[in-house]
Amino acid sequence: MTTLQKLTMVGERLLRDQLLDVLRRHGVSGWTITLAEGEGSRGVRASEWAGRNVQIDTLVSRETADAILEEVSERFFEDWALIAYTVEARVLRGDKYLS
Amino acid sequence: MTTLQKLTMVGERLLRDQLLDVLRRHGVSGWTITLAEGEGSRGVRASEWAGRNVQIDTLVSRETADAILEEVSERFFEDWALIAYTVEARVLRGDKYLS
Amino acid sequence: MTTLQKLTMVGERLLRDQLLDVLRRHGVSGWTITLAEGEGSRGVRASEWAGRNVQIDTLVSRETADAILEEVSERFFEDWALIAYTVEARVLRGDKYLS
Amino acid sequence: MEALADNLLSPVVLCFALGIAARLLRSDLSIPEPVYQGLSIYLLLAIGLKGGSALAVASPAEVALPAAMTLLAGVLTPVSAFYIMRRFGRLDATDSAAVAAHYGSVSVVTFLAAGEAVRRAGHAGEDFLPALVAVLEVPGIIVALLFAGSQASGSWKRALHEVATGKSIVLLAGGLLIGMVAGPGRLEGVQPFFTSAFQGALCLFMIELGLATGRRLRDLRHTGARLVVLGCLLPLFHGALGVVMGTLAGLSTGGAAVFGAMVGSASYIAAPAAVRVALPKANPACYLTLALGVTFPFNLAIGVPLFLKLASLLQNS
Amino acid sequence: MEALADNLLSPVVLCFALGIAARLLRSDLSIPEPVYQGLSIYLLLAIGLKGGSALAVASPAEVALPAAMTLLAGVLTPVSAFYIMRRFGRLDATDSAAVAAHYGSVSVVTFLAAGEAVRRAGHAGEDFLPALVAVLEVPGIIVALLFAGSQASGSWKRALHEVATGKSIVLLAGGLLIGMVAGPGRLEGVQPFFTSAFQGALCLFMIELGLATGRRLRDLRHTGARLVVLGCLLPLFHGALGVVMGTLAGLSTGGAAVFGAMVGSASYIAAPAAVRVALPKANPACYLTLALGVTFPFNLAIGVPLFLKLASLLQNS
Amino acid sequence: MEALADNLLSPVVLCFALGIAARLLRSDLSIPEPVYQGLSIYLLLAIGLKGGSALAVASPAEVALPAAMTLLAGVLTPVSAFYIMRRFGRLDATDSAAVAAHYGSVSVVTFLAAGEAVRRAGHAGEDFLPALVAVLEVPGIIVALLFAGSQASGSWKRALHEVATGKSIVLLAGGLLIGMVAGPGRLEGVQPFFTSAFQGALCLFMIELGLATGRRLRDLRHTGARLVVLGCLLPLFHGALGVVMGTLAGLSTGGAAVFGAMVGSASYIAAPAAVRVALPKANPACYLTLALGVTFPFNLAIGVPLFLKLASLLQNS
Ligand SMILES: Nc1ncnc2c1ncn2[C@@H]1O[C@H](COP(=O)(O)O)[C@@H](O)[C@H]1O
Ligand SMILES: Nc1ncnc2c1ncn2[C@@H]1O[C@H](COP(=O)(O)O)[C@@H](O)[C@H]1O
Ligand SMILES: Nc1ncnc2c1ncn2[C@@H]1O[C@H](COP(=O)(O)O)[C@@H](O)[C@H]1O
Ligand code: NA
Ligand code: NA
Ligand code: NA
Repeated sequence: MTTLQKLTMVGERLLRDQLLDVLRRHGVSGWTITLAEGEGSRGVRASEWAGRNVQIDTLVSRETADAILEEVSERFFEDWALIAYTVEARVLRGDKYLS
Repeated sequence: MTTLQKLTMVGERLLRDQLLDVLRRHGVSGWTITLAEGEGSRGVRASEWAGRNVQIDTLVSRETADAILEEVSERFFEDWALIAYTVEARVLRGDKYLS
Repeated sequence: MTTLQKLTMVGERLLRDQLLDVLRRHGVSGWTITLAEGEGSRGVRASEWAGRNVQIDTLVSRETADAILEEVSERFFEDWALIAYTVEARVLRGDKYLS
Repeated sequence: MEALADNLLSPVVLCFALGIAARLLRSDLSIPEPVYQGLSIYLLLAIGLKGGSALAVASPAEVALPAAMTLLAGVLTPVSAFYIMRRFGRLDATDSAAVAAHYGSVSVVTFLAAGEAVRRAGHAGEDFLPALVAVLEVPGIIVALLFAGSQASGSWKRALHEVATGKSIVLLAGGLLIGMVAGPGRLEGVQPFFTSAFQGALCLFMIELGLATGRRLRDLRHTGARLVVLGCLLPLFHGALGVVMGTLAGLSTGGAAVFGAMVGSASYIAAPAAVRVALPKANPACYLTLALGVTFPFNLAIGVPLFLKLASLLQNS
Repeated sequence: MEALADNLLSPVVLCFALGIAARLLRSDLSIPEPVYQGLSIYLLLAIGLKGGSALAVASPAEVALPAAMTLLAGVLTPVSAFYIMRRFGRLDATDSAAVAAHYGSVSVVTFLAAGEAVRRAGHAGEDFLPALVAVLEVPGIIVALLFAGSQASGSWKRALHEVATGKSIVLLAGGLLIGMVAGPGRLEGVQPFFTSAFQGALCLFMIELGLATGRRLRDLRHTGARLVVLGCLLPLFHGALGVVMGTLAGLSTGGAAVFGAMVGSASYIAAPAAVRVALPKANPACYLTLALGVTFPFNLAIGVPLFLKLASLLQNS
Repeated sequence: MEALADNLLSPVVLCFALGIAARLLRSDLSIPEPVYQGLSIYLLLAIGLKGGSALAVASPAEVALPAAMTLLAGVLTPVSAFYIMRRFGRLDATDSAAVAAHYGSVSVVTFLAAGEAVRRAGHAGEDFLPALVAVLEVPGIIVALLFAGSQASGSWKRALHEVATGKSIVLLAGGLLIGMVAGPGRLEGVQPFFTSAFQGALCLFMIELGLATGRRLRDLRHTGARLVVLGCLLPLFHGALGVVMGTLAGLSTGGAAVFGAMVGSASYIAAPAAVRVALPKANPACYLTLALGVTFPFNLAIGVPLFLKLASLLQNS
């Protein structure tokens, strides 16, 4: 069991590919995506047709989490509906998710 | 980064609007909803037509979390299929979710 | 409020029934299932027709969590696309989920 | 006897059986929830449109009496269901009221299956019957909840809102209005979608109902033989009453049979949500198992042909 | 006047109204997202196939002028929308450009509703009109985004990719190509699905559009009367322009009316995603409310019959 | 040559190509999973109903020989696929068995596309062919898994359960039974839904298959040219065998061609789940890429017209 950070980002569906690109660039090896609906301070959504929110969970080391959060914060936080947070998780055979 | 509580409630779909009302009354500014299926001690569901379970995640301060949990516990726990728990989360620009 | 472990497993849809069997055998009283998509080191999926990933969340005691993780690790980790981790959670009336 | 067999061999009933069988075989077959809800929306809207377009060309006189009979049935059946459940079913007041709400309302799919069975037997129900379905859906629930009275720990106001603005009522009543306002002429363009495809779409829907019923069958053990027997007798009793009332209201043989099936059926769409909200302490395993696990298949297999037989006897005498 | 009433009583418009009403009644009615997206895919592909199979048998000469007019309209309307919004709407450059992108593009559902209204009135649009919808969808968005210029904090490249490979364009253009290549003969087998069922499927889609519009209606208060008025005048102005251009391009009365509805409509499928990506600072509540909350219902109820009237007047004079 | 072109221009094949193109263009087009599963359920049930209603009126004698040939093909093809993959494909026993299970079973969509191509070419397959699809689906998988023998680290029992109660078998076999029991007469009411709409629904399904194939195309690089070549030769070999067997079994020209396509096709619905469970160590990238990325498009574009040509040659000689 390794202690990692579960980084969760919930935001507009249109952000999906951009957020995954950020993950990839930070060397992240995997993620899980679920569809979500949501309300927030901005309440922005391009359209029904583009779909509701997307939630991306990824298990990463603390440093990777912080680096991703910083980039996401700078690039998307001002203009996009997005929330991001981390939770501490004990991961089975977690060393394979360290990058 | 602010440390907040991620409060999660999973319950019958019919509870959806009532639970969101509780959140609103406690001044909560946002939430994320996902559709879920589940099994539990009560195993109650009004009908297929009403849909499966609903999961509501919201990031709030510890006090708000406790206040919501208390109200939810009192009003819904006896008669409804519902589970509620909190997890500690470090939230990016989390001060905006403090209410 | 009781402190429990939220055990999360994300894996191929085909594993669904087997994972729930594991939970049942460990005396677990409830769980929540959501549909997810994902990418990981193995990237394996039997087919579109079998569906995407399944995410199973269950609140259990630390011992139960560890026992389940051990069994899951032995039986499924080598050949199947699966990730498993635990997060600490404060659960409302959580003693009913202790088994 | 032959009518019974013929009824059992219709694709709609067979698809229902396929769903039950798949569940018993532990197959992973399931209709995805959004598809199931999409089908429900389609079926309810189609029924509404059909009833509405019939109302647009029917004379009020023709419809008035059947509509009044429908309201009467909506008051009588929950009362009888409540007392029978209390007395012979040995349920407490809350559970009896919950069950009564289901038997006081109507099962849309039973209505559809009855219509098809009647048609196959060479009869035909009145075109405005779908409008009566909408009329029958709500009052029974309200009457039944009145019985629970102080037992109702849930919110009355929310329950009423739940019934009145629930999607099934909105779609049925909305479809009725649209059908009436637009009239048969303007509806022609949507006929291939809402009419020709209807029976096939119903088949898919029946598979999921079969799966859901299969799930309920396991609960029958806990329900007890007493309730299962009542779940068969109640629709017979209400159904026979319905056939008589339909005949008195001047419906044709086919119409009276379908009316009987409506009155004899138990709702599992509008009622469960309302009951769950108004009577959260009532036991869903009890009312859902009765409505979906016992009465629905009973009516589908046995009730409908019997009601048709009865209607023929009444009208030819 | 009568044409107006007739238009309002079509099932498609009534289903839209049902959606709005359900929202205002706070009903829990909703079309599940996957079903809604499935319906969109179906409608877009069906339109493409129809247009493509018409192109397969049309003479290039016949189509060339209307296509050129369509491109022209795709350049003119975003320019006029931008200046009107800037000047009379008092929006800043970014928001004006965002709104212009929507009015420069085309609303597929308005096109469909117009086609149906025209047909009911005894006219008929040219068979190749759906191909023009595909032509009109993109250029207006690009022209409008050019106005935003340096304001565009988002990525131009991504926005272009978003429009060009967005599912609506891929399905429309893909359907066109398939229809052209396969031709009417080979498409016969898929007609019952893509043609007969079309109007009914559109009705279901309209319910969800009504629900979405109902949600937007609440935002109208924040939008302000000034913008709401512009949201009605703009389609009138563009629509009339479209009718004139269509008539000049040699379209029939019905064709010119539908062309007017296309030009007068505001996109809420292709444009919003592109605008969100290119102009993330623009206010979605503003452009979406205008396009979906004001202009779409306006065109559906009032614009379409007016454009038909205008086309008749022009062509009979 | 002309038959080849004609086959490539059918809407079904073009929709498949649209899906591939959309993926290569990195479009966000996708059929939502519930819709895709709903379409699968519809297609499988429709095929079953069609085959079953044909069986209801066919003489047993007529069907017996083709059915026996089908079983024989279900035994021969996995054996040949296993040895060819082991010998020429240089795969280990587990991977060879996994591939063999796919080629031993049948691709329902290839069957459908072949039927349509044959019909367009003016021929017609026997009505009971869909029943043979159900017969061909399972045995090949079982035979192939026998080869894996001790390699099978997964559970045999679970794999068998997975195949036998998997939704595709339940729907196909259930549809067959319903079709047989109900017979063509009682099925009439559901024809508009299950028959007229069939080809159009197949088009939507093909878009998603194209998207999935497009995803697999990227994996081709890792698969290696050797396997890709085998993925083209194997269906040719099996398909030719199937045409001969079909002709020997007394099928018509069209029937033998469709039978060849069935035998030459590789399953990607029933087989993958069973193989994943029984042989979790086998490499899905290998067997899925071969079945879906190579053999399916190969058969769709080239195999089917060749089988028809071969069947014509055989039967006219
Ligand atoms: N306090 C919160 N707790 C949980 N999820 C939230 C919260 N606030 C916002 N969200 C989610 O983040 C998305 C974007 O929020 P925002 O950027 O505040 O509009 C919303 O649609 C929700 O899904
Ligand atoms: N131990 C558990 N862990 C995770 N989710 C649970 C657990 N128990 C119940 N749930 C969820 O909470 C819902 C209601 O549970 P209950 O009130 O116990 O019937 C279930 O349908 C599950 O989705
Ligand atoms: N680092 C990660 N963070 C979150 N989810 C992951 C991660 N890696 C894998 N997953 C999920 O686990 C599934 C199986 O992963 P794998 O076994 O690595 O192929 C993937 O499809 C993802 O849904
Ligand atoms: Na009743
Ligand atoms: Na426009
Ligand atoms: Na084969």
